[in-house]
Amino acid sequence: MGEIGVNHFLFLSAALFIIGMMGVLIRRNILIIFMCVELMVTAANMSLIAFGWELNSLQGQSFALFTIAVAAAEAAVGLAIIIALSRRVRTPVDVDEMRTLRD
Amino acid sequence: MADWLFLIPVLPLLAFGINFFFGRSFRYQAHWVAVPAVLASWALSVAAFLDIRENDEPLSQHLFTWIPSGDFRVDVNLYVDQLTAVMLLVVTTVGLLVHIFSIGYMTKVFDPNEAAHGHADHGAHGAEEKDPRYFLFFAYLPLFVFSMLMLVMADNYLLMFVFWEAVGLCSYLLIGFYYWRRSAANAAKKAFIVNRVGDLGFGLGVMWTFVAFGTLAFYGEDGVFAQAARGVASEGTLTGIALLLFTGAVGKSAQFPLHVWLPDAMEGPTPVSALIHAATMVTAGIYMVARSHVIFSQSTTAMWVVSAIGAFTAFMAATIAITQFDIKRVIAYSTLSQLGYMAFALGTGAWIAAIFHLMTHAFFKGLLFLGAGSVIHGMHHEQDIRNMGGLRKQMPVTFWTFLIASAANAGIIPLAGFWSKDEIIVGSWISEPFPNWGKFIAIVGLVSAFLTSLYMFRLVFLVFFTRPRYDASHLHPHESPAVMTIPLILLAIPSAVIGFVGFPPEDGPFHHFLEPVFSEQAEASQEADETASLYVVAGAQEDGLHQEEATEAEEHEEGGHHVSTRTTVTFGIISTAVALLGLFVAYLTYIAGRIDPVAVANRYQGLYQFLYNKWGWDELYNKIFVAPARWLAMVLWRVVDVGIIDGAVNGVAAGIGVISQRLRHVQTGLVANYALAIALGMVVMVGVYLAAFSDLFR
Amino acid sequence: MDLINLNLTGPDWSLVVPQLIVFGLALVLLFLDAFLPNERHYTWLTAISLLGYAAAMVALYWQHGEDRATFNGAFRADGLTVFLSVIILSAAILSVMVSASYVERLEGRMPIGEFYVLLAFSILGALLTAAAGDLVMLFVGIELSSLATYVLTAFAKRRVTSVEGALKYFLLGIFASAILIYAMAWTYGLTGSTNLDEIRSAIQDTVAGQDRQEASLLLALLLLTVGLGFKIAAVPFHMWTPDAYDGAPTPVTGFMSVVPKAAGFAAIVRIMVQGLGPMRNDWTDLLAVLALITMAFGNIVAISQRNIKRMLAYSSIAHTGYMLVGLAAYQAREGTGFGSGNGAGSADLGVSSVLYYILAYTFMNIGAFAVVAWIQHRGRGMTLDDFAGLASSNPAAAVAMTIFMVSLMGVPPLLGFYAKYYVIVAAIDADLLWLALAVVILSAVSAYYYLRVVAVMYFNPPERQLGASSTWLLNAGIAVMVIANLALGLFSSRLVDLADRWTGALT
Amino acid sequence: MPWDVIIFYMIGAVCVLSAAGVVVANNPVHSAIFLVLCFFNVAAIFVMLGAEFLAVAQIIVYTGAILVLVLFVLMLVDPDDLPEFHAARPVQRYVGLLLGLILLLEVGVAILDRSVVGRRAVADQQEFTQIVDLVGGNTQALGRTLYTQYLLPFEVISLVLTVGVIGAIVLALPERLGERLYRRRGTISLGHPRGTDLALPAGPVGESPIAGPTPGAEVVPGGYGRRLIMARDPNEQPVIGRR
Repeated sequence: MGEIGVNHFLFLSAALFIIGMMGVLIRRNILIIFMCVELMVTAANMSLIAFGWELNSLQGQSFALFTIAVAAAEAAVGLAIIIALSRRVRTPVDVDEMRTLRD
Repeated sequence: MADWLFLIPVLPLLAFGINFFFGRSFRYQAHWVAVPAVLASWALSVAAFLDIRENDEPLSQHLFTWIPSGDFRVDVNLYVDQLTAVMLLVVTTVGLLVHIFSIGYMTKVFDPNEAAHGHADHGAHGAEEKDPRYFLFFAYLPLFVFSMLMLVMADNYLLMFVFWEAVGLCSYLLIGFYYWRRSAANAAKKAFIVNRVGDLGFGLGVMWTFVAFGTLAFYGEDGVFAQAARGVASEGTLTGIALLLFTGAVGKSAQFPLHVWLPDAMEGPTPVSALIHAATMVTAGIYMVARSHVIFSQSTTAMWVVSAIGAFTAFMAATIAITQFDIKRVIAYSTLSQLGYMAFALGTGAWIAAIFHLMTHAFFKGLLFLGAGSVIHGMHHEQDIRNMGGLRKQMPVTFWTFLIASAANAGIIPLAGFWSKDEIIVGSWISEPFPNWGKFIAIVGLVSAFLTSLYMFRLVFLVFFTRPRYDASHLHPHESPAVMTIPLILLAIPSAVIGFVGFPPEDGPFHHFLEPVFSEQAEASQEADETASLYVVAGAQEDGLHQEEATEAEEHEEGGHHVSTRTTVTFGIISTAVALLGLFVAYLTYIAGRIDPVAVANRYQGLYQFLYNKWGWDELYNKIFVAPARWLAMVLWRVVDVGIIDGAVNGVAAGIGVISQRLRHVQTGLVANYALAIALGMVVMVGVYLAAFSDLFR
Repeated sequence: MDLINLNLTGPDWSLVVPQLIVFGLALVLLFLDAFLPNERHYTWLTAISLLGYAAAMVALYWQHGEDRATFNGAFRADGLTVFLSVIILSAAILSVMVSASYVERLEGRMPIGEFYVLLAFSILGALLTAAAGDLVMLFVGIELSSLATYVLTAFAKRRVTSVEGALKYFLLGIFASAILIYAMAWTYGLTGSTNLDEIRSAIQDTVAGQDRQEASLLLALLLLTVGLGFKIAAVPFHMWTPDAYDGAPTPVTGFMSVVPKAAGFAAIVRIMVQGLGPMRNDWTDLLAVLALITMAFGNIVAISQRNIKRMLAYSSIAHTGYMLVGLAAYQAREGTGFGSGNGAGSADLGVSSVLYYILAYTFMNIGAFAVVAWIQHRGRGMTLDDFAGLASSNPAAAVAMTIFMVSLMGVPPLLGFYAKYYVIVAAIDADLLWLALAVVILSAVSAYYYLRVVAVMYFNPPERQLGASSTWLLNAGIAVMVIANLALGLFSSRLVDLADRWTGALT
Repeated sequence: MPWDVIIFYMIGAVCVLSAAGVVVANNPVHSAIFLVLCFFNVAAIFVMLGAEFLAVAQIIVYTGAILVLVLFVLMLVDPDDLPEFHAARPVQRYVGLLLGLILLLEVGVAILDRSVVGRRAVADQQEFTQIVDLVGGNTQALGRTLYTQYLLPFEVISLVLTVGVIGAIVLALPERLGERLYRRRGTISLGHPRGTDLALPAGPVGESPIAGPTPGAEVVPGGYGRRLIMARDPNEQPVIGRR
C-alpha cells in the first residue's frame, strides 16, 4: 500500500485513543463517558490490527476480537448499572430504606 | 532440669488461656487458676536458679525452629544463664505476690457490698460494680508473666522483640483495665504509642544487628556477642546498633525523653502498677542493655549516652517526685528515678551493680506499690496524700512494711536499697571509660539520693504520721485483709535483707554468681583483641592503634570494678549521710514544722510550678508531636484528597457547599476527577521515563 | 514461526482440573438456583459452593510440581499458578463463609444464587489470570474477574451508595482496561507475539547490552503499569478504592480487596517478571517509587477516616504498597531465595515475599471485613463509634478484631508481621534499604489508625446494645481466620520456601 | 498521490473529526451518532489493514449492538435522572486537554522512535498472504487462530459474556416485583384495562373479581430465593425483603 506505513495507522489510533481519553476527562454525562471509553477501546483495537498487519500475523486481529467481545459484555453490565442507578435516583422506593441510609 | 524449662513460661500461659476462654464460668474463683500456675512457675524458677548455682552452666532448651530460611534461621530456644535466673526469680516472686495481693484488691473493687458501703468515687459507676471482669484481670496478669518470662528467657533478639511487644500489649490492656475512665483509656493509648516509638528504634536496631552480623542469636560460635567481641563490626556500626537498641530501652524503661507514659500508667489497677510498672516490665530495658553489654561496652559514645540519659532521668524524676500529691504518682516518679540509676550504672559499666539494683528495687518498689494499694484500698479509693495522715494506727501492717520499703528506697543503711544504690554510685565514681564524667554522674546520683530520701519520707510522714486530714466522720480507714497484708510482709523481708547477698560490696555472693555472664564475654573480647593485634602486627599496618586498644581493654579488665575498701567505706558513709539528711529535712518540714512547705513553694513559685507540672514535657510533646501529626493527617486528607484533586475541579469554595448534595457530588464529581488522577499519573510517569531513561536523549 | 497455527491438537485437560471444577461449580449453581424451589435453598447453594471450592483446592494437590503449558501456551500450570490458586481459593471459601448470612438477611435479601454464580466466575477469572501464559488470556481472565466484581459491588442495589460505588468502579475500570488493551497492543507490536515466553525472548535480544531502552518499549511498560496499577489500587490509580469499598456490601468488599488484587498481582508477576523480566532495571525503580507513594498515601490518609470500611480501604491501599516493595526487590538471581537454595531453578526473594504477603493479607483483610459484617448483622453501622465498647459486650468479637488489626499493623507474632518481615528482608537484600525503612516507619504510622479501632472497642463505653443474630457460618469463618493469623506465621518458612521453589520455574 | 493515501487521509480525517464530535456534542444522542460515524470509518480502516472479519464485527457488535444499547438507555432513562456533573468546570477542561496533548506528544515520540520494527523477525508477507488464501481468506484464518492458539481465551470469553448477561439481569431487573404485584392486589392480567385494577373495591380477597391464586398463596420462582407474593391477605402487613 504504497506510502501508507504502519506509523500512519498508529498515529490515527493514538489520536482516537487520546480524544477518547480527553472525553473521559472532560465530559459530564455518564453515557458520553462510556462512549468515549468505547472509542478508546476501538483505538486500541486499531493499534492491535495495525501491528498485526505489520507483523503479518493474525494474533493482533484475534486479540481485537476478544476486546470487542469484552467490550460488549462491559456494555451490558455498565448500562445495567446506569439503569439501576437512575431508577434509584428517581424513586426513593421505600421510606424504610431511606431510614437505613441515614444511619 | 533443662528439659522442663519450657514449663516456667507455659504454665502462666495456660492459666491465661483457661481464664480468658472459660473464666466467665468461675468468675470470682479465677485466681484459683492463676495463682497455682504462677506458684509452680516460681518453684521451677527457684529450681533452675539452684541448678545454675550448683553447676555454673547455663541451661538451654530448644523448642522449635521458627524461621529457617536459607542461611538465616531463628530458633525458639529458652536460655537461662545467671542473669536470666536472677530475672526469673524477680519476676516470678513479685508476680506471685502480686497475684495473691490482687485477690484481695480486685474482689473488693467489684464487691457489691462495698458499693452499698458508699464511696462516691466508685459509686458513680454503679453499673461497673458488678462488672464480671475479675477473671479477665486474672487472665491478663498471667499473660503478662508469661510474656515477661519469655522475654528474659529468649536467646535471640527477634524472640526478645516479639515478647518485648507482647509485654507492651499486656501493659496496654492492663493500664486500660478500667476502660470506662477516660483518663485510663488515654493513659493506655499514650503508653502504647510512646512505647511504639521506642519499639521502632529497637526494631531498627534488631534489623541492623541482623544486617551487621547475619544472625540474631545471642550466644554460640556465631552469635551476635561472639562476633561483636571478635570485632566483626566497626565501632560506628556498634554505636548505631547500641543507640537504636537503647531507644527501645528508653521507651520500655521510661527514660527521658520517653518517660511520659509511666506516671500516666498509674491509671491501671494498683497491683498492675506494682508488677508491671515498677518491678518487672520497666526493667526489661535495663535487662536488655545488660544482656547486650558486649555491644554497648565497645562503643564509648553509646555508653556516654546511656549514662547521661540515666543520670538526667534520675535527677529530673526525683525533683518532680517531691512536688506530687498523688500517692501512686510519687512512687511512679520514684520508679523513674531509680530506673535512671540503673541506666547510668549500665552506662558507666557497672553492669552487676545495675542488675543488683534492679533486683532490690523490684522488691521494695513492688512493696511500695502494694502498700500504696493497701492504703488506697483502706481509704476507699482516695489517692491524694493531702487527704490522708495518721494512718499508722489504723493500718499497722501496711505502715511498717511501707516504712521498710521507703527506707530501702531512700537508701537507709542496712536495707536492700542502700547496698545496691551505693554500689552504683561507687561504680560510676571509679568508672573506667569516663573518669571525670563518671565522677560528675556519681555526684548527680548523690544529689538524687538526697531527693529520694526527701520525697520518700515526705510520703511516709504525710500518709502515716501527723493528724488525719480526711473527714473522719465519713471515712473509716481500715487495715486490709490478710490476703493483702501477707504479700506485703513477704515482700518486706527481701526488701530488708536481700541487700546482704551483695554484702562485701563488689565482692558478695551476688557478684560471684553473676560474674560469668559479664566476664566470659570480656575474656572473649580480650582474646579477640589479642588475635586482632597479632594480625595487625603481622600485617604491619596501623598496628599502634589496635595495640593501644588491646592494652586498654586489658587494663580495663584488670582495673575492673575491684575497688579499694577505703573508697567503698567512704561512699557508704557519704550515702548514708545524704539519705539521713533527706530524712531529716523531711522530718523538719512535715513533722516538726520547722520548714513550711507552702511558704517554700510560694517563695520559689516558678520553680515549684515547673516541677509540679513535671517539667512541662507533656505539654511540649503535645505541641510538637501530637498536634502537628493530627494537623498533617487532616491537611493531607482535606487538601490532597478532597482539596487538590477535588477542589481543583470544583473550586474549593463550591466544593464545600455541594456536600449537601451528597449524591450528585460524590457520584459524578469524583468519577472524572479519579480518571483525571489516573491520566495525570500516566502522563507524568511516561514523561519522566521518556525523558530520563529512554534512548531519545542519549 | 508458523504463521497460522493449523495444528488442532487437543489440550491437556488434566492440567486445568481445578479451574474446570470452579467452572462446573458456577454452572451447577446457576442450574440449582433455577430449579431448587426451596425456601432454604440458600443452604444448599452455600454448601455446594464451599464443597466446590474445597474440591478445587484438593485438585490443586495434583498440580503441584507441574511446570507445563497447554492450550498452546495460553495456560501454564506451574508453581505460581498453584500458589496463587491456593490463595484465591482460600479467599473464595472465606468469602462464602462471610457472605452467606449477609446476603440472606441484610440489604433486603440479595439474590443469593446469582451472588454465588458471580462469585464463582470472578474466582474463575482470577484463577485463569494466575495461570495465564499469554497476554490475551491474561486480559480475558482479568476482565472476567473484574466484570463479575463490578456486578457484585452493585449487588445491594437498593442502597444507592452501592450502585454509586459500582458505577465509579465500573467507569474507571473500563477506562483502565482501555489503557491496558492499548498497552498490550504496544507490547504485542514491539515483540511480535502475545505469548509471554516469546515476549521474553524477543525482549531479551533487544534489551541486551542497552542501558537505555527504546521509548516505545518504555511506553508499553508504563501503560501496562497504569492498567495493572489500577487493578491493584496503587496510588495514583487508587481513587476508586475508597468509594467502591465503601459502597459495596461488606463481604463483597472483603472479597474485592483480596481476589481482584491477587489477580492484579498475578498479572503483574506474569507480565513483568515472566514477560518483561529482562527489562527489570526499568520497572523495579518504577515500582519502588510507586510503592513508596502508595504506602505513604494509604497510611496517612487512613488516619483521618472515621468510617471503618473507608479506613480499611485506605489500609488496603497501603498494603498494596507493601506488596509492591516486594516486587520492586525483584532481582532475578539464581537460587538465592529464602529457600535452602537447593538450586531448583532461579528463585527470588522479591516474588516469593509478595506471594506470601498476598496469602497473609487474605486472612487479615477478609477477617477485618468479616468482623465489620458481623457488627452489621447486629444492627450497627460501619463507623468507628459502632465499635465502641465491643470488648465488654462481646469480648470474642473484640479479640478477633484486635487480632486482625494488630496483624495488619504487623506486630509479631501475628501473620502480618511475617509478611512484612519477608518483604523487608527482600528489600534489604536488593539494596533498597530506604524502601525497607519506609515500610518500617509507615507501619509505625499505621499503628495509629489500627489501634484506634482497638482503643474504641476496649476503652469507649458501648453506645447501644447489639442486636441478636445467629451467624454461625460467619463466626466459623472469623474463627478460622483468627487461627490462621495466630498460627500461619509459624509455618511461614515452609510457605515461603514453597513459594520460592514454585516460582523458580517462572523465569 | 496514490488513491490509497488519499483514501486513508480522508477516512482518518473523518474518524478524528467525528471522534472529536463525540466529545464535543452537547446532546448525548448526537454523541452517539458521531460515534457511529466514527466506527464506520474505523471499520473501513480495518479493511485497509486486511481485517475484513473484524471490520464486519466492528459494525455489527459496536454499532449494531452496543450503540443501540446505549441509545436505548438514553431514551429509557430520563436525562434528569442521570447523574450529571455540576456546571462547567473549566479547570478540568483545560487540564484534560493539556494532559491529552502531552500524552499525544509522548505517544507520537514513541511511534517515531520505533527503530527496530517488529522485534521478532517480521514474517514474509508473500507467504502470509498465501497461507491466508490457502485456508480460504481472512475469516477462516482468524477462525483457525481462535480455535488453536486462542482456544482457551475463546472459551473463557463466552463466560465473560455470560457474566455480562447475568449481571445485567441482576442489576436491571425491576426489583420488588412482588411488591408491585401486591400493590395491585392481584396478578397482572393482560386483558385488564390499564389502571382499573387499582380502582377495584377493597374487600376480602376471596371476593375479589380478579381470578387469581388463593389468598396468601405464594409463588416462589426458582431464581431469586425471594418470595414473590402474588396475592396476599390484607391483614398481613409484610415487610418486603425480610422474613
